[in-house]
Amino acid sequence: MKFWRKPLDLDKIKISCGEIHIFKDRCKGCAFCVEYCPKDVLEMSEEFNIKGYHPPYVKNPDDCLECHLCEMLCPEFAIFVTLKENEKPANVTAEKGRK
Amino acid sequence: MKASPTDVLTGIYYIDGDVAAGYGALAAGCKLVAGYPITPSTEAFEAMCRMGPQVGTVFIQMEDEFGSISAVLGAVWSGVKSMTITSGPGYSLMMESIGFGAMLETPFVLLNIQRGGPSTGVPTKTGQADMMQSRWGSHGDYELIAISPDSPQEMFDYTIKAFNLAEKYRCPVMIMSDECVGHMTEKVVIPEADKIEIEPRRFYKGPPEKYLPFSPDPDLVPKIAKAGDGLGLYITGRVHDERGYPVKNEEFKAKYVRRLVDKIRLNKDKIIELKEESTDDADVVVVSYGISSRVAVKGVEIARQKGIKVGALRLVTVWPFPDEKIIDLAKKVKAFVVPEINYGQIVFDVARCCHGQANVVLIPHGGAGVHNPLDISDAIESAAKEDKKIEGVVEFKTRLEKIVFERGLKFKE
Amino acid sequence: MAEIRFAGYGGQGIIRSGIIVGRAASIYDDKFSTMSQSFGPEARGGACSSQLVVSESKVLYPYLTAAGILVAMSQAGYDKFEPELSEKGLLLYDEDLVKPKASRGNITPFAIPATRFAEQLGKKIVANVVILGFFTAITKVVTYESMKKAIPDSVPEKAIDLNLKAFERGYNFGLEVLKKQKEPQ
Amino acid sequence: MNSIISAFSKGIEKSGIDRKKISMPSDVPFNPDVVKALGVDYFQIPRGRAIAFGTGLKLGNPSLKVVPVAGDLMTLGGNHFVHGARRNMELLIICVNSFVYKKIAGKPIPSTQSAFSPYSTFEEPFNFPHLGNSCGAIYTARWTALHTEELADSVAEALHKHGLSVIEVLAPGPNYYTDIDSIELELLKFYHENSTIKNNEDPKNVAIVPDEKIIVGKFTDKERPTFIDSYNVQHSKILGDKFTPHGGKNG
Amino acid sequence: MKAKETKTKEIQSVPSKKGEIHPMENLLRMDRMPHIWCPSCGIGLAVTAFASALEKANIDPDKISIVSGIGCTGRVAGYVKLDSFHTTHGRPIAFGTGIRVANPKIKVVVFSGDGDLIAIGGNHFIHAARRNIDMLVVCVNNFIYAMTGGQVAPTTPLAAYATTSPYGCVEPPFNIPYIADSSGAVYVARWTTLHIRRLINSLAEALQKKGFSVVEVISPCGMYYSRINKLGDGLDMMKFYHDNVEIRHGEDTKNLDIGFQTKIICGKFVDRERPSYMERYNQWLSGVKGGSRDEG
Amino acid sequence: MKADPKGVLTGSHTLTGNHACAEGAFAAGCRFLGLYPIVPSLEISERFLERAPEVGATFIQMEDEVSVLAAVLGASWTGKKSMTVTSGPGLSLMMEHLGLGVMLETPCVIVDIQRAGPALGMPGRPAQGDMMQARWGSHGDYEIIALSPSSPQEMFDYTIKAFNLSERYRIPVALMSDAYVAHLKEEIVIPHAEEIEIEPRRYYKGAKDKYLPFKRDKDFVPRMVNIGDGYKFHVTGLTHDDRGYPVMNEECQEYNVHPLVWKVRNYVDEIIEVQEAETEDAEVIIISYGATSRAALKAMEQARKSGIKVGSLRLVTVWPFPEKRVAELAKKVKAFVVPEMNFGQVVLEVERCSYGNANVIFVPHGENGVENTDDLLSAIKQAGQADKVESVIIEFNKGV
Repeated sequence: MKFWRKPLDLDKIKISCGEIHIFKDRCKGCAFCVEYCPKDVLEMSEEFNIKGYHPPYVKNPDDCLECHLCEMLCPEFAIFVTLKENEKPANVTAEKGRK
Repeated sequence: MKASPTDVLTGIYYIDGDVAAGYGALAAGCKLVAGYPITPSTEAFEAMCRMGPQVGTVFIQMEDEFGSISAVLGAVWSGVKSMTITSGPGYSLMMESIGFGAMLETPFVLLNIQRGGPSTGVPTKTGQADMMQSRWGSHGDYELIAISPDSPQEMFDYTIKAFNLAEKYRCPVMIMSDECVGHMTEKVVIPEADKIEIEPRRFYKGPPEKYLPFSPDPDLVPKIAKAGDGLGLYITGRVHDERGYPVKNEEFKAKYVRRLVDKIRLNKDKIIELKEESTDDADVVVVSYGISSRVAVKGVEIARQKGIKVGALRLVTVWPFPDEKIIDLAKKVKAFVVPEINYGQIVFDVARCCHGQANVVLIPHGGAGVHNPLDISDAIESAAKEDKKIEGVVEFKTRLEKIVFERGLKFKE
Repeated sequence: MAEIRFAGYGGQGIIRSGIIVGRAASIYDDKFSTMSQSFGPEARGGACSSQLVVSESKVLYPYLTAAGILVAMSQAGYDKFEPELSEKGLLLYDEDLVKPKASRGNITPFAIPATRFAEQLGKKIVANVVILGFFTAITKVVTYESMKKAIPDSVPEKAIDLNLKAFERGYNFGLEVLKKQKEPQ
Repeated sequence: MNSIISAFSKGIEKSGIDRKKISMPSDVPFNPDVVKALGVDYFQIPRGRAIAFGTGLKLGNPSLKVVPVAGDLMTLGGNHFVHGARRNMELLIICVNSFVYKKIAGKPIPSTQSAFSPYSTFEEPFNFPHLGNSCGAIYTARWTALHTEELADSVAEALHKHGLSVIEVLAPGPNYYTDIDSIELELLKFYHENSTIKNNEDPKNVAIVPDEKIIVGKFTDKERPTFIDSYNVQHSKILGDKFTPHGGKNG
Repeated sequence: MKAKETKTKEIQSVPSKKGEIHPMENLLRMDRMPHIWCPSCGIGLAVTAFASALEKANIDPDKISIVSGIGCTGRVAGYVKLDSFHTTHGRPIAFGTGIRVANPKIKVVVFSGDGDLIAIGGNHFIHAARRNIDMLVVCVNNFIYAMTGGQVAPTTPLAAYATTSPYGCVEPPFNIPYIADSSGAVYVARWTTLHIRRLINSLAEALQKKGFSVVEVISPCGMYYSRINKLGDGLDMMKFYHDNVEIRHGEDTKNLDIGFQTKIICGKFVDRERPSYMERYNQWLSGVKGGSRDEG
Repeated sequence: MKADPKGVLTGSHTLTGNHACAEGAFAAGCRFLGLYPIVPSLEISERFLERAPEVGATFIQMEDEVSVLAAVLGASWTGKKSMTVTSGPGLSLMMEHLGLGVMLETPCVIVDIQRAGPALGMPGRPAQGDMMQARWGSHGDYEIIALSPSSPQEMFDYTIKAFNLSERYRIPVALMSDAYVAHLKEEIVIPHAEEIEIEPRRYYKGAKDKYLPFKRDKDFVPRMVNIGDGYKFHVTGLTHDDRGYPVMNEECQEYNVHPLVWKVRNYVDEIIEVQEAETEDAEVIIISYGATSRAALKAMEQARKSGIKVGSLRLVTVWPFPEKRVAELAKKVKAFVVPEMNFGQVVLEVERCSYGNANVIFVPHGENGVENTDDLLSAIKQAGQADKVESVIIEFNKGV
């Protein structure tokens, strides 16, 4: 996460960190999740799934902030996000902002 | 009268039955098509939308099936030929207006691409279960004509014939096709316009003040007029007299509604078209229509190889029903075998006309597919062997029925 | 008489394949052919197949009694229709999309990376035409010349060149495969 | 009903349109003599289908002036109405609104003969001009059966409009295929006394509310291409010479 | 297909490794998955939004009945694990009216498409709105009849192509919020499938509303509408929504027309109170006999 | 199960057929009416609306007949016995949903007060022109039950029977009355609630997650549940399997639709009710239903007086048609005389089931009023004289 201004209590803020689950054989390759992930966590793969589509894969697993947008934007109910137990302190991710 | 060259898309095509029917309608001079999309009839409507504007045919996609058929009726009374296209559920919605069309003696054509039913059923697959509906679906008494083509080429030819019959008898004509024919792609040859015979509309040409919209000619069919000619038309769906004025008298009803049914019943011989094959010395005759008749030939061939004398009677016009033909045949044959893609409709009429003189075997099929030719040959074989007279329709147990109900259906598509 | 089934998922041009071969056979080769289609309600991604009967005389039964040739462009299509393929049948499939089981009877399998070829040609959508070229070379149900005439009738004008290219690609690959098969013997 | 018809006849007179070219599909039964006097072509249609039938008439022969008369239009035929308005089929719809109101302007009104209205007694009616307007009708007006002069003017004006026009007429009318027995003068007078003319009012505000006076007048008058116009324009644009335009504005 | 250049072939997904299931699964009929909708179709998103809204609104799922008609969206009833009805074309509102009136404890949700609700079902739509039957209507608008293969719909924008308007649509489309408003709906909103969070909130709000609520969901049809009109696939449609949607709450519904690839105005437009059908019914009933029924 | 006393207006009343029908519905436990007013069925709705508050029934007047039946089907799934009343043109509009009712196997009753048709016909005038429509009017294959009452008392009794059959077989049942019976005013006797037998709905009672909406019992009838009871079921008008999920192939079509036919055809003996009079020694039998059976009985008496051996077979259930009984009788008699207020519908069935053993004489009845028996008597005389079996229906025509 990139902050406009460094919060004073930055070291105390913890940012939730998500884990993405993909049912790749449900995917029909619409790419909504890839396109609208605010952190570019996902990317389409080259592999064919059982239906002949390219499903997404998790490119940057550590960047996921558990916003659930990919989950909500998946028309196939093929992707969902759970909260990872270890929440990272904000300052760790602060440097890794979106390009 | 010959078809107008601008309407006829002469050429050799590889198209499906739906499209062929659409082209047939254009060739017949249909100038307005109103439809509402419903699988599996959409291709016919789409074909007319695509080609219509190029041959001067207007298309309109109405808001529902009530709208489509009402617009068609309106268009006919404005003086043009018109048709609508639908399938099972849409057909059910049109029932009220079909009766209305029959009452107004409105010549229009309805193409029904039958699918598996009842209700929504199996939209993408075939069925023949609207046959009785086409005859009896609207309330009250009326008669109409129904034709059942079996190939894309026939879809073209019989659509033209349907328009001709409609104009000739001033009645609704149903083309009762089915999904299998509608989605079957084959070679279709569309001839030149001067090879296509078109029945002109029977317009009234006398003095306006003498016009009686429901005064019949000797063949019981009245002359038609169109709106806007200053004839002061009064047309009503109520029971009416010659002038079209509503009457409230039972005797009038007897007279005028009776003519609606009589003009078809008494002209039956001219309307009915049958295709017979080796029925002269047959022990068993297969009676069928539409796609079933095509499949039946395969079954007949198999039975013949086993040495059974079997003939085939194909009902091209299903309604009016060829009572006399069946009555005659019943005297000569042992049994009729009737394959239908339903659980018994036309077979009851066959049984009715048999008068107990021949056995009647139904080969039922629920739809979503066509008969297995082996079922047909087996049914022919067992019918030929049966020496006893059996009352009622014998239902042949098909392979499909055995499979489904003996092994049970698995819960997976 | 040849009974052919094209199977795949919606959107691959399965039905169009049937129409092209049927047209080539009935209009340009002057045989009888009947094509019927079956599809699910969904437009894309659903199981979809077309059945084609090519015959010297009028086709009576419009569906297949025993498929002599199966062209499989999806695993689902293969799984569903492989069992109905006759013992002496031919199996043509896209090797990227279908993983066939061990062959049974005298079924001869022929594989082609049609979708990959099509992607190389620039449009995945012409995969079916690639496989049609392959089909023409291997099965000889229809003639090469008729196919070359039938394809332009069935595709938009802009895409004719690409489709013919795709057809050639599949056809040549088919010839190669046949050649290779003969070599060891 | 008779007063509507005479107003309508007067309207045709004023508009100068040839009566022979007018077709009236209607689900209200008209007396044959009345039709003869009007000099138009009349079709009695199953309930609610007048507009759809009229669409066919107009498309089949664009030179016709089609005037669907709808008795209980807004029940069965509601769909044809909203879609006709959207398409802007060139039709003049006379909607005879005869539903039973319980109270108008705070007073109970004399009830009509039928025990049924098109709506149950506890239901709110449509704001008909508003609905028409929202679907795209180019002309909406409302009069009672006693505003004969205004009604005639409206008819004359609307007959020259190109597009779907709708005139709602409040009148005790027949329902359900029964015959017109008599017009209840009392009711008519009541309507007349409890209505107020507000031309060009926003149709949004003209709902018939139990405790208020009925607002009558002409509410909408705009221009939009008709179905046949846009059909011709669009197809000429794409097909060019291959397309022969159909009908046109005045046939 | 948006295959980007990457060497990674192994998919780093974690499908249900801890026995976890997709959070929607308790509201969906997973035994029917995969659903029939095409790739990049937006109806799945509408279902996700509805399921999330159901949780958010905290409504007992046993007391909800979902009714659909025919069409792509008509299949929704089959995938949502509630008492669900897949009825005939255009009639879900009428069917739902019966349910609601016969048992006012049931909340009826009609989930269907534009062709189903507005074309053939237009009459039921306006009448149910007029009666103010207590139900939520989710109208997924993809501008076309998709199930039957891309025919022109009453929502197809002027000049857009469809198989039954092969030379461009000649009929102007309906402005669904306007017609809902003028017929008397008490809650009218429009969102695209891209505005998924707002859509969820809106649906949750509408679920708690008493009376006839309409939520129009603009959804991409990547197969027919955008294909025939050469607008790319569903993703391109979503991008179009991203760039061309303007949110204006409380906008007068008459300004909400949608043209061909023009700006789309989204938002909540109507939120008012009107006595519902059952309230009027009970009022009438109490006038007749004294006793009154409970309003569910 | 016995009737709920709340709906039973015990006692002797003078009611029209229409009003008796409404009372019958209440007695049968009907608690929902979907209506759209149409002549000549108005009085049923009027009576229903009037009495609904005290009985605790609900009603709704919809915008058209299409939606009426949809609403009735929806209401039926909430557990309320539901019905609608209509007439010819309305019935035509209901055809689509009749099919849906069959497919969803939803019990409901459709009362059709027939009037002269086709199209608008003659409102208010009796006819029997919708008989075939009731059987064949919707697309696709199905079987239906249709009853035809001939007096206000029967309107009451058979309305109850219609509901019972409907619940028993989970099928829409049509009560095919006509304007004559509907407007006929006669004395009817409504028994005590405990004397009225009511068929309870066949509910499923097992585990909630095991419920399959179309899992058939041995008699092919599946069990129902109500909306809101937490079963979370799915039903569809598409061809479906036991779960109610659409499966669209040939096998499932057979699996789904064939039992829809069987569940009636295999139980015709239980369903069919006929009333016979003096058939033992009859040479001519009048087959009739509904209002015409009144004239038939009168004609029978008159003919007997003049020495012709005439019997009467009255079809209470017109659909399914009593094939067996007609076939049996055909072997014994010279001819059947079939008076109908149409131009030949049920007579075709009589012809079919007589297997060439008896003449079939059709009397298009009602041109001189329903109770006039002149034509019928002449037809009976003509029938008695015939000495050979004709191969077609003989249509009685005064002129000949």
